[in-house]
Amino acid sequence: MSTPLLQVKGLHAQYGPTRVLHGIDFEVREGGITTILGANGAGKTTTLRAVCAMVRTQGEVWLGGERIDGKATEAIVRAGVAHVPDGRGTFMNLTVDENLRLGAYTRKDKEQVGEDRERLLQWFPRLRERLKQQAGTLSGGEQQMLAVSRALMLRPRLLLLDEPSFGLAPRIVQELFEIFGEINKSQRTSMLLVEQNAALALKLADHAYLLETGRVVISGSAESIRNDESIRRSYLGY
Amino acid sequence: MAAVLDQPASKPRQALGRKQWIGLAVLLVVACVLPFVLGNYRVFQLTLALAYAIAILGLNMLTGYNGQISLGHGAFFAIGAYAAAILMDKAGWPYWATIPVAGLVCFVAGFLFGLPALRLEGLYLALATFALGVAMPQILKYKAFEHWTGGAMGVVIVKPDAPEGVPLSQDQWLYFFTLFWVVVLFVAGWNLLRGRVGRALVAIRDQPTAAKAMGINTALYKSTTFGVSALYTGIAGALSAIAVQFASPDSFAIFLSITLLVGVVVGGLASISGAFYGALFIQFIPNIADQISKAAPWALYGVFLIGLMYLMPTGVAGLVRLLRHRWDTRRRSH
Amino acid sequence: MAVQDPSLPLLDVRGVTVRFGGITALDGVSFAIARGAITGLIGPNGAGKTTLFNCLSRLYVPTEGSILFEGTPLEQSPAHRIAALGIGRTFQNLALFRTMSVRDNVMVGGHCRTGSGFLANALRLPAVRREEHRLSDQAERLMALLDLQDVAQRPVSDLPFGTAKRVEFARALMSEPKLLLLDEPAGGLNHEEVDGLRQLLRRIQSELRLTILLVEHHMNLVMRVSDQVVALDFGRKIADGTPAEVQAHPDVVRAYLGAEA
Amino acid sequence: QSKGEIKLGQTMPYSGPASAYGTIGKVQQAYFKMVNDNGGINGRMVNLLSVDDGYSPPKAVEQVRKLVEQDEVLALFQTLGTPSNSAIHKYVNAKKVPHLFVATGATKWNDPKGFPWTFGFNLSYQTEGEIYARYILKEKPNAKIAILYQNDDYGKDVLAGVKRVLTGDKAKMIVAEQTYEVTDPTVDSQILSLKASGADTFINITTPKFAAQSIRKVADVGWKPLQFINNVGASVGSVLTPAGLDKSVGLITVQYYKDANDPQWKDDPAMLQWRGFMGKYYRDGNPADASNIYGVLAAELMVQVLKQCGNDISRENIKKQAESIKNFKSGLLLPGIAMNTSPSDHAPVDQAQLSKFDGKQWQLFGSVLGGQG
Amino acid sequence: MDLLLHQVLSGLATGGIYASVALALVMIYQATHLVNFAQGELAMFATYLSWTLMQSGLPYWVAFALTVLIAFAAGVVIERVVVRPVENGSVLSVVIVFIGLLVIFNSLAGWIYSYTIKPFPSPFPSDLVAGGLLSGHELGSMLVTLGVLVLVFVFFRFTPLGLAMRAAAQNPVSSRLVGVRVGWMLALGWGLASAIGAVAGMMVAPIVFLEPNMMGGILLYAFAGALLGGIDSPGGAVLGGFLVGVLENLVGMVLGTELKLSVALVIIVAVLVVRPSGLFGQVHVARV
Ligand SMILES: Nc1ncnc2c1ncn2[C@@H]1O[C@H](COP(=O)(O)OP(=O)(O)OP(=O)(O)O)[C@@H](O)[C@H]1O
Ligand SMILES: Nc1ncnc2c1ncn2[C@@H]1O[C@H](COP(=O)(O)OP(=O)(O)OP(=O)(O)O)[C@@H](O)[C@H]1O
Ligand SMILES: [Mg+2]
Ligand SMILES: [Mg+2]
Repeated sequence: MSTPLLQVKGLHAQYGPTRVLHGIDFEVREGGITTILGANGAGKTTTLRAVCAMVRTQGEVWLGGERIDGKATEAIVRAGVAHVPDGRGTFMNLTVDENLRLGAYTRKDKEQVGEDRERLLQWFPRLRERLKQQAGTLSGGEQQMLAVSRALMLRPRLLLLDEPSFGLAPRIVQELFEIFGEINKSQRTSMLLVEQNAALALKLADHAYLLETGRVVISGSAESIRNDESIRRSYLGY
Repeated sequence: MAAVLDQPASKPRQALGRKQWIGLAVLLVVACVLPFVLGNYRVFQLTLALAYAIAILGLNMLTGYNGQISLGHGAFFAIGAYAAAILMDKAGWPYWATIPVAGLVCFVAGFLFGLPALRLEGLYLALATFALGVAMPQILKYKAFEHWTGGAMGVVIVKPDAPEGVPLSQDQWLYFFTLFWVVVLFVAGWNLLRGRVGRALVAIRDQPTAAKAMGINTALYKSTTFGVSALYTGIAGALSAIAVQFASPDSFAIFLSITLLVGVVVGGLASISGAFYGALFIQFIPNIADQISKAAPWALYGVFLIGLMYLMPTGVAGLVRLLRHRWDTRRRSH
Repeated sequence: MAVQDPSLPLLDVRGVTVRFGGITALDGVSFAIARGAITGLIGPNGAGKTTLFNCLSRLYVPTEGSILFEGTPLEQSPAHRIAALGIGRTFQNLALFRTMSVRDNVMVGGHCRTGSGFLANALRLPAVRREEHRLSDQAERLMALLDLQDVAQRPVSDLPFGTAKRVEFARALMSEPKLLLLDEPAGGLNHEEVDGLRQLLRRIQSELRLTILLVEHHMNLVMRVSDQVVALDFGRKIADGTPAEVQAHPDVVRAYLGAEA
Repeated sequence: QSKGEIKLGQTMPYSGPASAYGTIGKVQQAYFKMVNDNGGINGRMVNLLSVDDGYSPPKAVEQVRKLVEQDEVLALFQTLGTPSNSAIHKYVNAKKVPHLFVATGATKWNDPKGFPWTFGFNLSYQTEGEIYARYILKEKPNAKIAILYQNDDYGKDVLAGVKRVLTGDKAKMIVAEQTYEVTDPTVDSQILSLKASGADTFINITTPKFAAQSIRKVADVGWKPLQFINNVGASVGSVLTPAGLDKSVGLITVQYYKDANDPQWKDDPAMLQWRGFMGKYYRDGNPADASNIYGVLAAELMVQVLKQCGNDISRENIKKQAESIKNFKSGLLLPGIAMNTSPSDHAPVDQAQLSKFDGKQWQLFGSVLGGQG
Repeated sequence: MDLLLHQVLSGLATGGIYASVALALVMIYQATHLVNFAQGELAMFATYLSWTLMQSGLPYWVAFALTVLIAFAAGVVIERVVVRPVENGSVLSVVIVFIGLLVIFNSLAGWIYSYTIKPFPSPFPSDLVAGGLLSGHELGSMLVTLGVLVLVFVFFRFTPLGLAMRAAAQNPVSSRLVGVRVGWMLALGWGLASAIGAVAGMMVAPIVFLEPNMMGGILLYAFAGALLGGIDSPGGAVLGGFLVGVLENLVGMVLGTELKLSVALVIIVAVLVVRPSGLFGQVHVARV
């Protein structure tokens, strides 16, 4: 087995005085896709936030052999971690184009950036039509496309995806997951995926963790979980 | 700017508990005893502070609860003061009769100003109100109105005596007169803010579109709030003019407007009790700063202001609320 | 006032067009909704579904066309009268009053069903007290229905997304609507929760006698719960019929559902 | 040794729009420190409580009440500003507190019948205006006059003085009037309008900053009127130098005390003494600022009153002595000018002399003048 | 008509003053989404600083450059030390801190330098230009304002840093997620605004004379100008500044000076009621 790109040990997280994560361990392989599943309020979003230091945490987070907990969010991003956040995080008053430019803000390889942008606009032609439009006027699904595109503009080593299918039409969801698979193969981008559609997530991922009120209750290869009828019934409800 | 007013969560608006009633009663008793313990000059100062508290509550309704920033509320303070002064000096009205009229005049003025202000948000509203505050002294001085306003010289009014048979000094009497208005206006304000209207005000501040979709006539509510806010501030202006016995354009320079806003924020945005903390701050801190340093009293005042915002980012009322919350949870856990 | 013929549609959208500068968000859309039905509104992202909702709540004014609600054109009423007419809604991206408690949020929903003004409130007249009582009873019931009692005093800004959506739901129901507009209520819910939502929708439809217009990308939900489905693409209506008909419509498959629907 | 202290109180604009005048209070405190160091007055120390009112009338009322009721000052001295003094006028007279030598030039302070406890100090603004107007009537009877004044009680008072003389058909001599607010950044536009009126005479009723601006602007736009600058804005150090001495040639003003930066008083004994005092007791003070002479002049008068009081330091006696200033000649006053009061005259200064700026210093001319009073 | 021309040009000259301060306001707004009411006092203090430097014998341009640098550093430090702790509080508590800064700087300047006005040198020839309608300094400072405008415009429009700064002001959380160092953006914004303010102060002082209150009135007009033009548009703000200057003079000429300020403000507010985002401001649509 190859070395983990992201390794998390004993991660706690809290909002103000309320603890939400109670010491979880998980990892994402170099070039792998890990998914975190769980019910509403289980702490999935918080886990992704904890990885890039958006909440108060304790515990260890290692990225490619370097410890990143305690670093500032922007430093973690600069280390190659992109995040499609819960709620999209659109820069409402900037244009779509400016939103995309910001995605690549930390990159130095300007030519590559141009290529990447072009490819994204091919994937999401809607965005090309709207390039000069104020991003806040986009429809919900269009903003979701923008959030994914903005994260991809970073050409990250690790991509954190918080319900990327949120608000997207069925056809787009299918295409999006194909795109993730493609990027994962061609650019060896590792991914940590949180998704309500467990079937979809388990199809894409190679590894899965099940979260319940801030604790990992089950982990294993995506395949094994997908095939385990009882887990599916009791935890995933399908 | 206004859209992101970051208020502490509004507490559940329920009726007061028994303990709070007792606390209020004690406060009221203390307020009634004070003028007999303190010298006339202190009583006079407290009277001014009470008047400020009314003005601050008025401004807080607008800015704290409804999210409309006003940098020019001194203008309504001035209108109220002049209304009282002119009625007393030129029309010979008794002082007590001028208060409701001052309030009414300011309500109309505030409501009318609130109409165009509906179109403006955040900084743009701040500019419009600022402009009002800056322009007011000039308008008061304007020669066409000089006959009533006394121009730059202002209006001198006679200080009312206590009614015959009431053994109180002028200052004490005026203090109780002001206290009466404080009680009336705070009870009314409290009623207003915890019911249907109060919820609507906060809803408009937090999410105007949804508020409209919930059936709130945002335009009417916003301009009426402007009116009510001006009414409070105007009554405060009238009371303070009677206490000071004088109203002149220089009494209502733009700094008064800024001071009122300082009172609101220092006391605590969207808080009723905060009005009193804010009033005490703006009434007494400048004097303290002046006593400490003649060289640069306001530098010191500025330092106080910044220090206070560090220590209590949600104002004094916010801190009090926090402490009370801690205290409660600690006691409950025992 | 026209006398209401119960066989008439509750909502009649007639040739509605909305343009923003060069963008045509809705392009001559017409359809009708029968009283008591659940109608699904589907379409690709940016098809104009939310825009249509915004027209129904008068936040947008159609460039062309008109909308009849109970036979009366909506454009005669200002936005803040819509709730009182009986159209309630939730918002796609949440539009809660974020500093207020869950309870207060829900209570605001009842604004259009109460009438006390500034003066009456300031004096806290007996009528105001009664009104407040009625409102808070109603809010209590709805919070119970939507399982919100535990968080009643929490500020909504702390809530997880799913819970916040339920608060929106309760707030909309508080206005006692005849027509309820739901914009992606299943967003962010997992399988099981979607199923719960489906049952809830059915329940309130029958118990509260509501008509529901539902925007949703969750096909499973839409197809199982709707009596009628309308599909939009690029602002135009491309299909309108029973769930089965619409699901099989080639344009819908191509534009919206994709290969393996 | 010490027979106790004499407590005086005053309000000053240490903050707010008129902070520039705060130096008066400071220089006076320094002056009384010097007096005390030299043994006080009749063995008594003078304690001047000087408090801030931010140039706000309500604040002034509050502070004065504190001084009177809590600190129990014997008298008020040089409370500054027309609005502030108007606000406390009634109160101090009702309380029978000597309200001495207020630092404003309004005429109303000299009203011994209505307000027996109040005393003015400055040459009254109206008198000053009258002097200019009378000079114009005499020297340039066909003048077309333009006036710029500050839009407040001070500006309007000087203007009223001018108009009191130019009555009847003489009123038509005034061809243009413009005002400005203290908050205005510049008065350029006003000067342009005044110039365009075709006026050949300019009465400039402005405070130092605007005086300097307008003097410079008048020169820059090539307007060459007969130009009067009111006493408030006539300081060589703080107005004419910044404006440009060459641009100030020919200005006419009215003076009653000496200008610290005027080279003609360089070796004047009183001025030398004043400079020595400034150097020793008020290092922070700016010697170019005329307010520091003004403040000392008033303090000297106060000392004179207290000296006259002898051992009877009562409010009645202070009032009585303040009404009995006879021919008090401070070295800081221009030669030939003296201060006088009486029970029917509560204005110590009612004389002044015209002077013309020659590019270096003010040249006094004509005789010592008095107003209609 | 001669007077009209005179008044318009003189309005442009004073408008240039407002425009230069308005630019500083736009700068800070873009970087923080706030209007810094202490901006004027900061500029005034910087101008005193350059005055001190010149008094100590430095040539004008050396003092100028040094002042701009120091003002930049001071802006950064003030943001880091004074504003940072309240940054997460409500907008109004930040505004209160601005007011605190305003009175502190005003009061300190009065204390250190006294309230007596001081002449301040101009780097431009004192000859009259434009047929005697403008002074060399007025023309020169207008050019400086336009120069600064071009820099600010290019900075925000075309540089990644400018974009990052705007992003940081409107959505700090998302900005961090794309790797923008938000804290530094705010500090940088303060630094730049303070430097622009210093330039404005040094251009203003020769006209209005140096004194602690010199910026008080100007700030109001600059604020009005910036909003009239649109607070997020540098070009709009400059144009707004010039417009305010001219408008004020014309109102004074037509209606007399007594209500000049009030009438000018009423007109400005009326324009804003018609165009609530200013003449050139971006209209932000908030949709649901
Ligand atoms: N900003 C916040 N302040 C306080 N508590 C919060 C905050 N955000 C989340 N929580 C709490 O933390 C817990 C975990 O929330 P989180 O958003 O991580 O869940 P999730 O698994 O992503 O759920 P969902 O499926 O709804 O997205 C919830 O109980 C929620 O109430
Ligand atoms: N105020 C506006 N200004 C400009 N364009 C707008 C505005 N509002 C909506 N649009 C555009 O109109 C189109 C329809 O948007 P709408 O929100 O109605 O889509 P939707 O069908 O709800 O999509 P989704 O499923 O993604 O929520 C979008 O392309 C959007 O960019
Ligand atoms: Mg989540
Ligand atoms: Mg939508």
